[in-house]
Amino acid sequence: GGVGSDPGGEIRVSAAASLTDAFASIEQAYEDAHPGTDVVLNLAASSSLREQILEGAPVDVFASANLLNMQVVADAGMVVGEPAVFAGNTLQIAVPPGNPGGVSGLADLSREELLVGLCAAGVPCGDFAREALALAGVEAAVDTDEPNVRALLTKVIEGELDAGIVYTTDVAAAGSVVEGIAVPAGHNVAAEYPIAVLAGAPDPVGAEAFVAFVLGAEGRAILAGHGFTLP
Amino acid sequence: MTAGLDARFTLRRSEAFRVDVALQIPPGVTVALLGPNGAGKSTVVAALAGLLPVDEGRVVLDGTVLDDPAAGTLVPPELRRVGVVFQDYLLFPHLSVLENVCFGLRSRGAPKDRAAAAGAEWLDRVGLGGMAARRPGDLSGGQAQRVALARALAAEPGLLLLDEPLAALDVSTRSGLRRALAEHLEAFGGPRLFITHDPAEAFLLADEIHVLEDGAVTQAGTADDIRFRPRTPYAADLAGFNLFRGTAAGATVDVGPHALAVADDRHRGPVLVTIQPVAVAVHLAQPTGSPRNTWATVVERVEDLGSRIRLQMGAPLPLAAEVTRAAMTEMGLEPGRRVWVAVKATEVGVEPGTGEG
Amino acid sequence: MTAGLDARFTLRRSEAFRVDVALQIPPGVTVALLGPNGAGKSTVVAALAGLLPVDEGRVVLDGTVLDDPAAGTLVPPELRRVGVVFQDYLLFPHLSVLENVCFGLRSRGAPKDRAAAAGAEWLDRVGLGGMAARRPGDLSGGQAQRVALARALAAEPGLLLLDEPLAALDVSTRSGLRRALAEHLEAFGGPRLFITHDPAEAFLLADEIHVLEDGAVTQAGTADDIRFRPRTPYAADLAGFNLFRGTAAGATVDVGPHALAVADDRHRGPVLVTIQPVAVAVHLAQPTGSPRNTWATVVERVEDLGSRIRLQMGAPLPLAAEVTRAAMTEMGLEPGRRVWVAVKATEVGVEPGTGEG
Amino acid sequence: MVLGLLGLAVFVVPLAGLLARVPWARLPALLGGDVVTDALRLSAVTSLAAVAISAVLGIPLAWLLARVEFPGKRVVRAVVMLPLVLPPVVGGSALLFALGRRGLVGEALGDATGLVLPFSTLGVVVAATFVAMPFLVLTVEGGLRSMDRRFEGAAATLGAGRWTVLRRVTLPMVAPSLVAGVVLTWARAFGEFGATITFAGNLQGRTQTLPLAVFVALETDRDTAVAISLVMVAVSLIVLAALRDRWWGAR
Amino acid sequence: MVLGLLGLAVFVVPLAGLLARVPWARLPALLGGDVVTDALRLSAVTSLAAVAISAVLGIPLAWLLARVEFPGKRVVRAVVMLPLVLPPVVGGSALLFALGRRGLVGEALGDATGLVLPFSTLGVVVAATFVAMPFLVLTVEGGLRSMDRRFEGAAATLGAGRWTVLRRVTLPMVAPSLVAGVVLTWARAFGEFGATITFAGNLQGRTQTLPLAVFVALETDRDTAVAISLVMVAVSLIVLAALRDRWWGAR
Ligand SMILES: Nc1ncnc2c1ncn2[C@@H]1O[C@H](COP(=O)(O)OP(=O)(O)OP(=O)(O)O)[C@@H](O)[C@H]1O
Ligand SMILES: Nc1ncnc2c1ncn2[C@@H]1O[C@H](COP(=O)(O)OP(=O)(O)OP(=O)(O)O)[C@@H](O)[C@H]1O
Ligand SMILES: [Mg+2]
Ligand SMILES: [Mg+2]
Repeated sequence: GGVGSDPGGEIRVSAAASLTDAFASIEQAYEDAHPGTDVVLNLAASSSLREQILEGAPVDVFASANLLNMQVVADAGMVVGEPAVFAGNTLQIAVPPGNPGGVSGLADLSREELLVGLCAAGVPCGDFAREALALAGVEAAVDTDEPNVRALLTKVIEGELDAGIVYTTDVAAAGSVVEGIAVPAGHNVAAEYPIAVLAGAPDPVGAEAFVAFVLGAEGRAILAGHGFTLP
Repeated sequence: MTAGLDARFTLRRSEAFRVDVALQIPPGVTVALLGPNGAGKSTVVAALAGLLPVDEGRVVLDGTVLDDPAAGTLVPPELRRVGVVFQDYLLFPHLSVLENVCFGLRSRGAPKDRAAAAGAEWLDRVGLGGMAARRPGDLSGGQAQRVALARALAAEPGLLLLDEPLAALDVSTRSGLRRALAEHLEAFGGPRLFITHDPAEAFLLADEIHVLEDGAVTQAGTADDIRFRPRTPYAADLAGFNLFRGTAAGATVDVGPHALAVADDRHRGPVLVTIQPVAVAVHLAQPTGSPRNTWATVVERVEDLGSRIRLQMGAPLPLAAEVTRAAMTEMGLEPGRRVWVAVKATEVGVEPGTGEG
Repeated sequence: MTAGLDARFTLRRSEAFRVDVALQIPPGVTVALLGPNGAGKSTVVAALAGLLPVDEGRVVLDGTVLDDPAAGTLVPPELRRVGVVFQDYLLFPHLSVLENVCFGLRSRGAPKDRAAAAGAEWLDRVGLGGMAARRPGDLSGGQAQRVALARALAAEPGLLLLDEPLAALDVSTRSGLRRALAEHLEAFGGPRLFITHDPAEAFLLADEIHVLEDGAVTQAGTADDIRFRPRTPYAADLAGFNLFRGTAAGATVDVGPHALAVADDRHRGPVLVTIQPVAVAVHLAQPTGSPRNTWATVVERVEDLGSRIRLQMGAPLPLAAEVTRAAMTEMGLEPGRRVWVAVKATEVGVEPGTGEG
Repeated sequence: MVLGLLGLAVFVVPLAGLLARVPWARLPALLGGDVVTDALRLSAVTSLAAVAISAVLGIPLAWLLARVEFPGKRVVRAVVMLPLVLPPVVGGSALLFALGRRGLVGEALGDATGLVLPFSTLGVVVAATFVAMPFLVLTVEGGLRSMDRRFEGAAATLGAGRWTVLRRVTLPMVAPSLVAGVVLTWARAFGEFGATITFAGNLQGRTQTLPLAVFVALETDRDTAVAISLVMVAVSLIVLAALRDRWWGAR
Repeated sequence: MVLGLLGLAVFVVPLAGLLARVPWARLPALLGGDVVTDALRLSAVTSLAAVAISAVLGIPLAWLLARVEFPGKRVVRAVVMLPLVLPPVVGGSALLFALGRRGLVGEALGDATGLVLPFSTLGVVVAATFVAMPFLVLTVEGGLRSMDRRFEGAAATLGAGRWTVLRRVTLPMVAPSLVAGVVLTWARAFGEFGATITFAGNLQGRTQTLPLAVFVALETDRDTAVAISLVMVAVSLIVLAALRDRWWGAR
């Protein structure tokens, strides 16, 4: 539960896998601020989390990596109030250390001799990447449509791909094993992360408190620290 | 309620092969089933043990219906108390020899140590006391068969089915185990069905013999019925034995009306005596010489066996003799003819054997 | 280079059991290995077939070293051309009876139809022509053994090992197959090792007999050696046979110095004749009566067998007779004594058999 | 022989690839946290529970398939093999559809017993059982079928009832298949990921098994992921190598 | 009996759950696209290729494990079982580490032959073989061990060399195990997802098998995902149910 109301209570937060690092920090900070409360993170692909919620899994808070999955849950009448966007993300071109393909911008992704990966169409990062390419007028020579950012990034890290379009936060989290090449703001597309309290929440009070914390100053600071843009 | 086994059934094994038999075995009686390979002997064993369902007929043991397809009755094997020695042993490969022998007692709830003691005793009886801890896979063929015998007997069955239990044993072991088997058959009160290829075994161990050929019983009766009145060429082939009960006293055996000199002087008390008909010499005058047993008698019946002639003698001993056609013609052998018979003491087989069996 | 088999080896089967044998078998010669259960007979077969490596010694076949552990030689079974009939058949369950029989020819590269024709012929010879398409699982025990025999013979082996090939067969089938087997042994020129429990089989089919007891050969020699000079109680037990080669002409068989009347008048040409010593009656005067064969002879040797006495007769026929001690004493039987012997024609066994074998 | 070694290479080369990436120096630090300890404990408990349930339910099912004639048997066997074919994530969704709080059966189950499978350790066990049990059923069925049934007949004539025959003859005689089945089942349950994360969620200490911990680590720190994978490899190698040869089918 | 039926429920209930969610009316529309057709074709080709490679390499390996004594055999067997235990994603990573462009072996392989496995159909086959081959090896090994070796001896005395014995006696006598192994291998290869996506990527017509198509569809449209899952279920049920009873271990 909320502050003092239910010490020893438990807040279950289903968060998109790309929020792993940021939400681990937020969990720590929230628990420090609310002694006796235990935040339990359930980290998986947004689509998996959506399925679990639709099938009635006992979850308090849903933090999705895109609006679509949140919308499906909201349409099913399972969200309390309006989902709030708490963070945003921008795109970068990830390349292996040393940039063996000599990639300098989106235009290079049309080079046939490079191995280029995107997220699959329909997957948020894939849709955003395609939008960005369209804005830049580039016809990318895609070699693989990875089902999630993680799979795409792994292949860049391993040097299997010469370039892939991922989130800025992923490049930041990966550290020195990849290099990020910025996508100009004009072509960049901002991803939006919505958060909401769920209708079936076992602990609605705690859920509200946690969402407020994420949207609050402390939450924003942590998110910014992990490379997210703030709404 | 009739005690013993009363079985009449048919069972189709394949398109080409069908067994159709009727068997009555009172308690304490041993019936031998003799027949050529593929006659269906093992099939009969499987049916009586409840391992193959019969198609028609009834099998009743001690008044309990075991099989009656018409009435939907089919008692499962484990409730039949039918002990079986299988032709190919079927010893449990994962159990030691002793555990194999104890299996029946343990299955019927005997405590472990009592079963082990009884099993060890049975192993001693079949001469394998030192092999209790072995696995069946490490036994020779003959050793395995003896374990199978001990296993079936140790389970204290109510009906005993023996599918050629002595077939794989060598001559010396066989006669020893035949004696042990004869003893057990005596000790055990239920009906016994004994399958063998060896007519001597059948005649020695069984009270009644059924001849099975191509799934059907072609002749059933006492050893004498088969021997004196064989109905098929196969049965005639088997009928090579004179068999008498008697009381041994060393070098002589008293067979009722007569005392026979025997070479095998190890025996005392009740014995079975065998004389092959071909070993009986027939003379017109009293013979002199080595044959220890000579007596005057009369030819009662003459049977033509083809290449040989079988003569059935009258008092004092109902002896069968086989001679050549030439001898018959030359000596004028015909019913009513007075003759002397001579049997060498070395030709008289003696086997311990008691009671009715 | 010596033709035939020359084997001397030891092989440890377990802590408690070791085989140590020496066998020489020239081409065309049949050696029988006789011994009680667990003596190691099947172990010898496995070693010669290359299925168990020997520990010491040498096995040489037709000049080729098959085993010589000291020199590191061990020829694999498939290159030995050693045909084996296994004691428990080992028919391939996934192949039809015909395919089993053809297996050897096919393995050595014979075209399919030629192998099938040869296999079918072999099946006919063992009387199973109609069962070519069956699976071994659908055969009775005896049928399976006959297929195993046909399978080994069809592979045209260079050395033939038979591990009790007739043990599971019934009397009537057995004598027929024994004859077929004798014919094949004749037809085939290599050395043959024949394992059996049945001394009659050994004496009839083998030129030489090795008695194996507890892993060691306790006696080796011709049938006569064993019969007349048995060295162990077991061998003495086996030695119950007179064996002669002769030429049959219906009701008589010419055995060289003598013609014997026989009851079995089906045979013409070369035969083997058996007479059990116990079936020979000894008289001081010429006997009259049914025995068809009587002749005067002289006692050459007297052997004490315990309960019985064995007498070895001289010319015209080296016949052994067994009588009781009482008869010996009463008739004063001793070497040099002139006597008459009488053998009933029905007591003379006749088996077809030719050549040296 | 050569082919066999080539076959072995299929397994050894990727293992070598994995080992080459292990950050050996940082290993103790990476594995020190309670995330790994929790996951290891949870993996051990749930995989063993899945094996136990699979044995209790799977052996009778194998027996039915091997020994009882009934119509539609082939379809039943095909259904048993489905979890092998279904991608685990789909399997997890199917489990959600069936046993989730709103699921076909789950709703009734929840109403009746208050039991909620998703997000509970029990849910992990259910997911692992679903994907792993086919191995037990199929291996034991194969063993039962290849056993010579006449031994069971012989046991019956010695007075052994169905249960005794099963316990003292059938199961010991199929012991190699049974052990092989148990090992395969355990291995599959131990490595289970997709169905678990979909059906049971990914909560540390409750549903986060080692494979799920690897997944989370992959999002943040590849070295940790490799280190946890190494733990899994080590545990499995120890368990699997401890199995005696004779359990693989021989007497 | 009752337990057996309960065991069956483990499989039937989730299947029912899946079937309950199938959007039957929209099915033709959902399955009409060439995404499904391409994926089906690719799944068929790669799963069969994985079975073929597994047989060629796995049977000799099984034979080595069953028949040849060598030190470290248990460890070898444990290594063979690893892909069963490793979460497929980890397995895929291990494959990348080993056979990727920069991998341990892959770099040399690429330099020597120009062969690049990731993002190629061959890579899908490699991934499927890696995860599925253990089933073949272990099942065949079990069969080989439980077979009575004296039959091989009998065949040898009839003049059959090692190869003939293998072909005409050993393999036919272990046919039930072999078929079971092939089926398990095929099923696992057909359902393979994690290692494929990690190692071979996801490109329609080249590396996107049915399970990958399902996964991508799950991201956006559950109905399409369920529809493709249904195709997988249907294909496997048809293949598995076509297997005759006798292939499951009996003669
Ligand atoms: N499983 C089976 N399926 C079909 N037919 C069979 C089967 N087993 C045996 N038979 C056939 O049934 C007949 C009788 O077989 P059975 O084993 O009862 O004979 P048997 O008298 O015991 O012979 P043997 O003395 O050789 O053991 C034979 O013709 C045999 O081929
Ligand atoms: N696999 C084995 N391991 C250890 N000892 C064995 C094995 N097989 C047989 N033996 C032992 O070796 C000895 C000889 O066995 P073998 O089978 O050669 O005897 P055999 O003369 O053929 O007997 P039988 O006439 O009963 O077939 C026996 O004491 C037996 O117990
Ligand atoms: Mg039989
Ligand atoms: Mg033997």
